Amino acid sequence: MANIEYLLLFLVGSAVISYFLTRLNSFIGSIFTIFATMFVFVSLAAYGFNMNLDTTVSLLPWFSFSQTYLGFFFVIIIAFIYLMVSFFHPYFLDKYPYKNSYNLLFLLSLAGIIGAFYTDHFLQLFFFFEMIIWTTMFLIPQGKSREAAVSYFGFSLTGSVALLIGIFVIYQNVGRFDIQAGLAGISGTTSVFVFVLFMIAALAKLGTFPLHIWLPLAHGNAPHPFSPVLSGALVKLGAFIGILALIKINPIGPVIGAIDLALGQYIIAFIGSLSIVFGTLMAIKEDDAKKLLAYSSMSHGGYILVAFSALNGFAFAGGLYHILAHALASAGAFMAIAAVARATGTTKMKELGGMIHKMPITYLAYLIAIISMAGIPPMGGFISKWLIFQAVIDRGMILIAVAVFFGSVGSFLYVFRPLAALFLGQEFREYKHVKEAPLLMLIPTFIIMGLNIYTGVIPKQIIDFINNIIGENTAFAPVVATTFTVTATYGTLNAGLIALIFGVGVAIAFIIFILMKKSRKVELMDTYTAANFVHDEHLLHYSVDFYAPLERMYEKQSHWMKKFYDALAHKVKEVGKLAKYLFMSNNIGVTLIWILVIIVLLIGVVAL
Amino acid sequence: MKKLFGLILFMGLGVLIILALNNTISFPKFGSVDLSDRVADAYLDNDNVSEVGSANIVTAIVVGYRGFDTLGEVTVLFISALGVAFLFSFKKEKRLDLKFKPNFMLKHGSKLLFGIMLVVSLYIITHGHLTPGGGFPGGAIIASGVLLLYLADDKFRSNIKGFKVLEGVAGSLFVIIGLLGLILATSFLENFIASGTVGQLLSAGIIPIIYVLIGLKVGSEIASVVDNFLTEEESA
Amino acid sequence: MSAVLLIAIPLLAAFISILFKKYSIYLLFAVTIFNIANVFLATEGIIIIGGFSPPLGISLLVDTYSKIALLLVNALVLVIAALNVKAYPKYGTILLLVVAGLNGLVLTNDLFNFFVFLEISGIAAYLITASNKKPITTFRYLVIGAIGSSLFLLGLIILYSMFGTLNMVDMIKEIALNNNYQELVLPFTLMFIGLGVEAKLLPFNSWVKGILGHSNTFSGPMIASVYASAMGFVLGRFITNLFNFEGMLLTVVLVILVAGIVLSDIMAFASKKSREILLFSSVAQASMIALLFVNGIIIWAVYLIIANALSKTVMFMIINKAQKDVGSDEVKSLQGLFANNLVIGIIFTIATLSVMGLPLLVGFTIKLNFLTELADAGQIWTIAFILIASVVEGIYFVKLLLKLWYPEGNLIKVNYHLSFKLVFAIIALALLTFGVYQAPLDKLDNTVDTVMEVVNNG
Amino acid sequence: MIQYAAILLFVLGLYGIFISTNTIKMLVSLNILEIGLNIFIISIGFNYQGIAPILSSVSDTGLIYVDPLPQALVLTAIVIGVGTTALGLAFAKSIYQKYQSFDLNDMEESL
Repeated sequence: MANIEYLLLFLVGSAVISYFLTRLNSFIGSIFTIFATMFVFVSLAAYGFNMNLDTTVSLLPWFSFSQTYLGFFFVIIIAFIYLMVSFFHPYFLDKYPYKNSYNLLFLLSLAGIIGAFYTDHFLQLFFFFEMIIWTTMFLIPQGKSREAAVSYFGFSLTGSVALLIGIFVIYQNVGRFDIQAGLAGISGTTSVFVFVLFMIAALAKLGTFPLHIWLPLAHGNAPHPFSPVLSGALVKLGAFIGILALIKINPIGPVIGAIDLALGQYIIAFIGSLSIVFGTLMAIKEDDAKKLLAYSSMSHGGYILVAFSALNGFAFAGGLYHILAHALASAGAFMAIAAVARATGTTKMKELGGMIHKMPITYLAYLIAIISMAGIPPMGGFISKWLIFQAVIDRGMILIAVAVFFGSVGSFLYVFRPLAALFLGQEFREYKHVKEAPLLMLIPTFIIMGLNIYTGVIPKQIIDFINNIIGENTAFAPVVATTFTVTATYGTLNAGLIALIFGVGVAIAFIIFILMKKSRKVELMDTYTAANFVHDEHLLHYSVDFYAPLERMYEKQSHWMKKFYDALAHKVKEVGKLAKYLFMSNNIGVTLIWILVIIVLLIGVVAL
Repeated sequence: MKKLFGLILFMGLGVLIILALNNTISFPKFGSVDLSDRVADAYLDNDNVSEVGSANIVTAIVVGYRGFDTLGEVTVLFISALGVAFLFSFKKEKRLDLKFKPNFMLKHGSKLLFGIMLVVSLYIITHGHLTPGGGFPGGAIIASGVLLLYLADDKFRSNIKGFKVLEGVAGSLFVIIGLLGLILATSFLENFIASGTVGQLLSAGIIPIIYVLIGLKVGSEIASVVDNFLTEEESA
Repeated sequence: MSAVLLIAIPLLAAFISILFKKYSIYLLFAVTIFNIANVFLATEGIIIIGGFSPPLGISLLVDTYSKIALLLVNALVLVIAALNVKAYPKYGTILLLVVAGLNGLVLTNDLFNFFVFLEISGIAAYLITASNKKPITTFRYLVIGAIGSSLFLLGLIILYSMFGTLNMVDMIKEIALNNNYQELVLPFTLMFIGLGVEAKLLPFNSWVKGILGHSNTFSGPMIASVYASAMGFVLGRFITNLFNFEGMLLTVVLVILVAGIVLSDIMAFASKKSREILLFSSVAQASMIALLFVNGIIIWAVYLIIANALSKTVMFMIINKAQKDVGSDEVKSLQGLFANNLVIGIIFTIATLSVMGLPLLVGFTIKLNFLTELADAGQIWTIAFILIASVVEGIYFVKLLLKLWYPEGNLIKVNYHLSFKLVFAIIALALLTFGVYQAPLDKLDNTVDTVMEVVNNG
Repeated sequence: MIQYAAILLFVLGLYGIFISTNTIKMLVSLNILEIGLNIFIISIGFNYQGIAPILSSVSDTGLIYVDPLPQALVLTAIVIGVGTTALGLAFAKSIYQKYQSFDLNDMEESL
């Protein structure tokens, strides 16, 4: 099916069907969901790459669609993540209190995604954004926490509202809701307003620095198969808005001479770098594996912001590449953790260990994902970070470069911790019965593993597609790439060669490991205890207080943002109580005073 | 403190309204009203007066021109009477005791007085279109007669059921006359009887008929309100 | 058929019904069904009463706008009464008077006659709220309502003495000739406050908390949807035709209304009781409707009134029934209400999402359209405030929804009658349908915007 | 002057409602307010030369009458006031039956 309208209707229709099928049997419903998602993904992939989708509308005449390379880039990544995740549904749904509606909302939110990236009308963009928000908002509380859903919804809604106000500011000045024309048509103070409002939306949805509170809550507490969607797919909506604001609107504010960059863009880059630093620091001290990855998403959101605000070809390409790489990596990591959580029932690192013996493939998937996440070759994350580094240094943004490098080093520190804690080390006794994930769940695991490597080794096709996007949306120079290499200002990266060396190195290490296999498996209680009697073996787990000295440095400061929002909510409540006292008093006299005040005000000021 | 503060505040409001009215040019000064630019001028027009047929122009307005208002007004009274009865609907009720024992003179004198009041009220009601008065004051006099009976006789209970029927029938007839206007003439509450000579008892078309109905309705409604206030739940 | 029957027949029925008390509720059903049919048949234009041409006598004004209002009011009364037949059977006569009063309120073309109907419907409302069994709150409502209508009466009398007429169309013409808005500030302020009390606009509405905060399945929807929508329509008529706010008065009214929206949503945010949350949201919606009328966005205000009336009927009924069965309206004690009542839960969710203005539901279409028109009018700050309030609104509604969906500890048991479910499902389906398929909404657009034209043609 | 006195009576009624907590006093204040309003309504139709608008014969020409419309309106307003007061008193009585008090302050907690 090559018509967007039909795709949307198909998704809505199959959402309804999946509800009834899931009601009947959650396995059948989930299988149906897989096929529906797959159908949509395949249709998009088959026609979308060359912009061959049919955008005419006949059944939904009040919508209007147009296809762009940029939109397609996002939509194909997100649809892919949706497809991968849907393979997990058959094994997870039974645990959820309202499992019937899970597939329904899942498919509806996918419909929202497709609409959002294909529409060329601002109000429809808002329509689809809101649709995504409320459908996903009902998915999150099926996991562990309802506060998480409220927080997710609150921040997302704040973002949407900022977006909508921005849209109306544009509309007032340009007189139309067309996205391209609207963004091109504004200038001066108006564009500053729009920029600020759109950036609030972008920061809120991307979960970056000042608006990041929802991210660990939602990622950490969402149902296990939904966390990959959140982190891999939904936060990218923020990146899309970020591109609209940073790239499509003319640069904001005076140009800073030293780095030849507009002030507005620099501020966003700075916020991005703050996000990198905070995300890294918070991730280091986090104990829950999913929350840790959530904080890593926050820092990666920072990278994306830095990339888009640097305003040149490499940076833009790097940012887009990073979106892809991070989507794959975080989806892979979250899915691996979901598989572990399914088997063991927990995501707390200190409660887990030794899963490598039980779930080797999951382990491998996680390993590859975090290599990409940390920006180590030969995975996609390396290429994107390399491009971003080039751009930052090219611009001479010292402060931001420091943050970017800090984030990169920091990510080594935290991503391997879940690896070690979950998969390596000794097993706990309670997980003796655990088995590898079922085949249906391994399919997406393998695919994502492969793609993580593919993006790191053969950048050609992706860079080519990104060059299309650059040509479509900007005046930047395209990035030069051959099958295995990418060229930037400070040299050429030969991803293929690096991968080859890396592969050889791994092979040698593996041979050594096989030849010199001497390790002996011991029970957790066999070691360390010496003469002490240990009540709780979990305390022996080495991931407990792993970075204790480091954490102590910023323990007190780490929650001040959350405290700020709590205090804000509290203040709003107090204002509400005050207002109740002032307006909703049980005393009639108070109302009389208000009537008097208004009459006096109007007559006194106006009539006399 | 609150009292003084409030007094100053609200008196200030009053002064402000007065000043604002004083400043309004279109607002006529007290006592120098010019009727020619008001709709009321038409009510005093000779042709209109003879068309309606009521010598009392206020009555012509209340029952004729703005008869619909009066229907609403009767309804307000009806619904508040209904509400009072609704709030005081007890399973077993008895009337309030008097604090004194009424003597023979009081009991029978009040009945005599009631008769006189009834006659006066009937006169007022039927002459509403000729002289000041009409259904509302007349009805109120009937009801105060009933109140007199209640206060003068500790055994007296009026026939509430009868009042209810009277109330319902009078109200229904009012609306039905209105509907007859719609059917026999062209619009709701339109006069469909010859209006006769201005100043005679049998004139002004449906106005006296409606006023009689209003008098009965108001009388019975206020009387039933009085009755409701003078009853209480019987403690077993 | 004449539109006057819409008022006369309920009145006749009310007078007859006290003779046959037991059948009063069936009389009500017959009358409302008759009225609904009559709305479609009634001729449009000025309807003369008493045979006196307009400035002399009282007249009614029938146009598409008032027909929509009549249809909504009569249908809602019918539905709410039918659903409460068992629980509150004694209200037949009062409801007949409510129908007469509200129909008159919507139809009348005479200011003083309007005041009379305001009092009829007001007193009927006091009696309806008497079913809350909280006489103190009703007493406060009565006193504030009486003050409000006295202010309205004072305003209209000043207008009469200035322009010498009570007929609305006539008055509008006279005012247009006068063109000194300064002089009109005093009467308009007084009338606006008078209407504001009944339409529960913010600083004048302290009665709402007591009344709706203790409402039941009958009084809740009656006050929050039937009265609210009738008052909304009436307020629209007055604001767009008569008041035409200008200058400082316009500024102050706008500030009052915007502050009303923001503060009500914040108050709802600070509430822990489910009924309070709903009532503050109603207050916010009332201010929103008035705000739209002030900005001349008639059609979407009308839709907002309708959508709000439908959703609030459902929401108040569901919550109030639960409160009755559980004995408390604290959100905490209603946790997990929908775990056992899936259908009711879905319907409540749809209604709430529509009120919040989320896509696929009619509330979203309405919200986006009126915001666009506000942007056309250059009211970007108003838009910003409305949207900021909508964030607060969104958060408290989501909190409420999630609490009601996810049980904590013991499951509570609330049984909803099948008729409840059926009626609510139809309403929810309507909200959903018009949220997706909006062509009919646009169609009506052209016919309603002609409120002014009737005035000009006299 | 009478007109101004009427307005002052009106605000005096408002003041009465403002300061009193007793239900009966509130209703009395409400009535004071309404009386002020009614006098004001009558006053706007008054003319120093005018006579009561009751004709003795149709041929009475050249006479100046006071405005009859406010008088008709005030009749309606009075009756409406009576209705509201009656209902208010009924509520006051039922409050008294429930809480044994007319003072709203006494039962503030019971809300």
